[in-house]
Amino acid sequence: MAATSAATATAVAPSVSVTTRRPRFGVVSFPGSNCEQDAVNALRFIGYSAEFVWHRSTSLDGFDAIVLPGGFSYGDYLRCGAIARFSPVMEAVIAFADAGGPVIGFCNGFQVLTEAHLLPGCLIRNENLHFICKSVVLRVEDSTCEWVDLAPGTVTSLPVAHNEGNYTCDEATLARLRANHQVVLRYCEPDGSTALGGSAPNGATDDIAGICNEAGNVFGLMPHPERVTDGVNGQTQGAAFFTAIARRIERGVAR
Amino acid sequence: MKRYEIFVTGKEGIFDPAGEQSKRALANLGYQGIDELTIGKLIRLDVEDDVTEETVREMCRKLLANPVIEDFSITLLEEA
Amino acid sequence: MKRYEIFVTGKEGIFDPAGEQSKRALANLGYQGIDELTIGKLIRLDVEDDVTEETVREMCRKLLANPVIEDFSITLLEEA
Amino acid sequence: MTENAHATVTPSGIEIDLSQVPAPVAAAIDTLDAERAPQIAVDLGLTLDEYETVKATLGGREASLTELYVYSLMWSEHCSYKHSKRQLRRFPSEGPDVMQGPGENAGVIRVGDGWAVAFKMESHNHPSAIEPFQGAATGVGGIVRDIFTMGARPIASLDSLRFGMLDKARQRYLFEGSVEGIGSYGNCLGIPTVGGEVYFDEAYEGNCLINAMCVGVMREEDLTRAVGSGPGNPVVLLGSTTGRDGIGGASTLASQEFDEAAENKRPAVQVGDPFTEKLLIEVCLELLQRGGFVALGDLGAAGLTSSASEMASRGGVGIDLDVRKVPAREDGMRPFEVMVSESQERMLGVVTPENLDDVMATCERWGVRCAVIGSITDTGRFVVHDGDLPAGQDIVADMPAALLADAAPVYDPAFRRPAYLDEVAEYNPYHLLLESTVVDLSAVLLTMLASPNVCSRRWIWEQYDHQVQSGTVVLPGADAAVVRVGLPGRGAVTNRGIALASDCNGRYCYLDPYVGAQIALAEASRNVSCVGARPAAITDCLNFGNPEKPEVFYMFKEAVRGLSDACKVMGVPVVSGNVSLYNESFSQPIHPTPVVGMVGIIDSLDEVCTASFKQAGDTIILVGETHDELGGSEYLKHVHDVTAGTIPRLDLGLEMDVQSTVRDAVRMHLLSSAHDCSDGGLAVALAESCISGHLGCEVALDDGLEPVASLFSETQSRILVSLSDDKVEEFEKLVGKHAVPWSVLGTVGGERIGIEGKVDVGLGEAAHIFDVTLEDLVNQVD
Ligand SMILES: Nc1ncnc2c1ncn2[C@@H]1O[C@H](COP(=O)(O)OP(=O)(O)O)[C@@H](O)[C@H]1O
Ligand SMILES: [Mg+2]
Repeated sequence: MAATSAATATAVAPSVSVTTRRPRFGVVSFPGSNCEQDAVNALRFIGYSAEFVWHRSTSLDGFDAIVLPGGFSYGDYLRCGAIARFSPVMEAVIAFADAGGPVIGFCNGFQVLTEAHLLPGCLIRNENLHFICKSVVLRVEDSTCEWVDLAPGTVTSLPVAHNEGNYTCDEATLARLRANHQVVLRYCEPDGSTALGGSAPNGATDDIAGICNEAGNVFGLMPHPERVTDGVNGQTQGAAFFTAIARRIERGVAR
Repeated sequence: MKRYEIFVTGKEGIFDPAGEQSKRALANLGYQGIDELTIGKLIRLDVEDDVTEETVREMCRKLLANPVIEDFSITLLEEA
Repeated sequence: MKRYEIFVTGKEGIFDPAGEQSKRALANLGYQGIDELTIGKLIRLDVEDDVTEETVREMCRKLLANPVIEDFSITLLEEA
Repeated sequence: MTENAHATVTPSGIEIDLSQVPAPVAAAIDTLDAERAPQIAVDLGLTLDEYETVKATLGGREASLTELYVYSLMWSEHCSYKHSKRQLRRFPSEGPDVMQGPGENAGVIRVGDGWAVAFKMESHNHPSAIEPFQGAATGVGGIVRDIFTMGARPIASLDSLRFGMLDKARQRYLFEGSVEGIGSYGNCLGIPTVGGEVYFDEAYEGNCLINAMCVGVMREEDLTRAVGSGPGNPVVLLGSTTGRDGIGGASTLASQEFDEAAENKRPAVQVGDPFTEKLLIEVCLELLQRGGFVALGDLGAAGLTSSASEMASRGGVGIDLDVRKVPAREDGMRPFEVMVSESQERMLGVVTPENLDDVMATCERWGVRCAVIGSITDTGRFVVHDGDLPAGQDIVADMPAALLADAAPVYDPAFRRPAYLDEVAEYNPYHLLLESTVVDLSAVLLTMLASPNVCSRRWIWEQYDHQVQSGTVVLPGADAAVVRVGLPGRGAVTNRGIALASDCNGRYCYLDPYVGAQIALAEASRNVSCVGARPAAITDCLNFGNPEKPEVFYMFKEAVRGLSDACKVMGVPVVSGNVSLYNESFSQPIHPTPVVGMVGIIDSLDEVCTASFKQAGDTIILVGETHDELGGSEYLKHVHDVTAGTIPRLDLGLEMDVQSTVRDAVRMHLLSSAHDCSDGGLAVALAESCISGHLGCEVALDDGLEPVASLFSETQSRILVSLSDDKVEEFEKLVGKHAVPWSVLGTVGGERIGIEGKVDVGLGEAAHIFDVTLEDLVNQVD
């Protein structure tokens, strides 16, 4: 993982938490979420504490990290994540993130994070207009993201399942993402290279599969690490997307 | 070159869940006085001058709209 | 009661997969002379008379359009 | 016909003892006049005899308009099974593990340790032929409601599809739209679509088949039935508003032949709202869990009419509803429109007065609409009020609930053996066998891998979220999908699994309905056996043409007889199912297609096997043996465009032995792979195991048959397995014990698919063709 930036290491959390304790993850449940249970199970499987947070809740007190799960919040009508972004809980999530609290969103959670402007850019319809569910190969980039427990350059695989995973942003944003080391994961070929014309199954700009905010505490990715954590089909590589932040929390670094 | 604007909207009586949920969301945001909200498509088609409205209509029937559940209307804008 | 029509369209430079695919499909169907095809949203909003265009604009900025990728325009139609 | 009040009337073959009919509650009712009533009845699809029966159940008076709509839908083929009911009684539906057989919204079986699964398959053929996306989507919505109604959490779906050939643009449109619709609905619900099947044949050109199956899991004690009880209990309607969409939708469409007239039925298209359905799942399961409902039922075909009357009839009670309390989507709906609307995503519940507040509050918390629309009564009458009318004149329907639901006429349609059966049976593909010595069999194999009925279905299942809920153990692409049993939301994850497969070869059934239907069961069982599961029970979806045509009904009868005989022999009960008739267009019936949806039980997820070769050097063995059986094969159809011949024989005893051999071997961890030989025969099965395992093979087939038969014959009861050398001896003992024929074919490894003296193709080339065919067919340009 990339060296932690000074800014995030010294981030002040909104509420004080005891060091060295089991990190407590809050998993937000929006109407229409459908991966919240999977996330809770995956986190508990690794040994962390995880509780649901109802979308109407306005407080995140007591949580060390927040998960925005996958699914189709509010049916993903209008635009995915657009309606969920106005759930009462999102004000608290934004405050939590602004104060340096760790937030991860996968799939629909990523879409909600962009709609809430906690992450730049937007996720639009897959290039081929089809929903895509399959295992994809990913390269871990040298980023400031605090969440990932894998060395830059590592090639791993995770399942994706989305209709709108085509990451897009304007040129200036892309330049900033690159300069600030905010690209966390890219779609790639099995050997770690990027194919001519791109390796993203969904047409994502610059093969982007996951990004973080400048501070590194907010992380959004289209793939589903929670689906390959408890070994159900022989895979456990998803855990690496939760363990780094948990260790930081245990050390009392974040929150 | 000319531009056609095509409005594709749900047929009368066809349920529009996206409109319904968006309406609810606006109400939850505190907006009042909304009676109805429907979501359709706006297609902008820039074509060579020799593409007639009749051809565009055919494109709509064949591909751009779903005649079973959608109506469409076509407007010619002056210049693309 | 009055009706607003809201056009939500992709910002310049933002890729429009649905438009792109439809254009290709039309070409495959043998249609020629298509230069550009973009697909946006047409939202019809029927509201009480006291809902101002400014309020509708706010609804768009907040929820109905995403300023990162979309532009919008609002037209007031006479009667709903 | 109704001389006195105690007469027994049988105008349509049913017997009604009028002395048992509960007395009406309405003082007066606005009936149709005696002249117009029969005409409208006929327009709505009833026969004149049937209308006489309606009158008899109403005590001899004419029906009101609302009543007439209600009866015509309840007594339509789709709701009443009037042509198929007698035949369906043949199916064995009992068994030690059966908790709920046919008759409820879904069948339920025990799967061990107090766990049970509910499952059912249903057709949405006619709606999908009009609007494939919405038709298929709402088909998924309907079957999912049937499952959670039972108290089970839906954990997996399957889809069984049939279309015409993809060189026709309309067929591509139907195929693409249906797949997208199924995906969009299931994906949004978060129910993994883990398997299914698809066939392309001209026979389905005018009438595609979209069958959807859903499976849910629950603790045994959670089983809920849609039995209304407790006079005075409020009746609530949950979910979407009620609109004019789908008036006379599924039930009308599905009970008539499909031709150009259907164009006029366009307004009947229903639009699915999976988001509301997802909320309904959560609300209903949460409430059921704490006993919130006395009864719960979904609104499917015939909407409110059907679910209310069935609930009342099952409980032997009456029900009072006010159409004006039903949240309407449109203004000015007439009572009958409310009663028969097929608007989607609605559930009907009976609650106790004490629980009402909790139900309302829970719905409110989830953002689900909930309205009290009536109550249970002790009158035995199904009474519909129109609250807009003055009191005393507000009753628009007053019908005996039990008779409405259960006294629909039952027919024994005439049947006649179609003459073509003998003709096609005479066809002998012998001349093609001789040809096989001069053709390039490697090229033929590649051609077969490019058959739309053989090639990879990846293009389909990649559009389905097949992993959500994180319980999919064996992903699509294997013989059967395997899903973990448990309710993670309630802290229960087990090491048990269920295996799911759906199968039916319509071409076989067209050539021989009896054996063809048996093969559907045999293949489905074989598929679950290959992954290591014990075939436990099935659901079915019987897709046929117009039952009023004697030839069609013969095929129906024979298929049902074949399937039920096979079920009895194999000890597999039929716990739920669906019949879809009138699948014809321009008088051309589809191939008879009795689809079997199988659930198998896996006691330990550590003992599961898949179809792909795993390790170079493994020995490849064929369990079972190949005969010269090319009749009805994919080879004949795809390579020679022939649909004829005698279909493969089926020896159910051998079938069961082959399957139990392989199941035992999986349980003993002897096998690296197991794959059933079906469409395309042994050569295709070999290629599939190679392609999915990224490993070649080197085999020899010493069966003494002509090469083409050896490669592509579709002899049943064959499973291709591979295993490491150190396991071969133990495996030999096992096959010996089961006394099934078997032979060593060769070994796994290399970069080529090599069949000595016959085939030699590069693995890469075969894999490429297998992989891209479907997508290429979909994307072809005229
Ligand atoms: N319509 C479909 N939807 C989802 N999965 C499908 C569909 N059709 C086929 N599959 C999957 O593709 C694989 C091969 O299907 P099929 O050729 O029917 O298998 P088999 O011949 O063993 O029954 C199976 O895993 C099946 O579940
Ligand atoms: Mg099959």
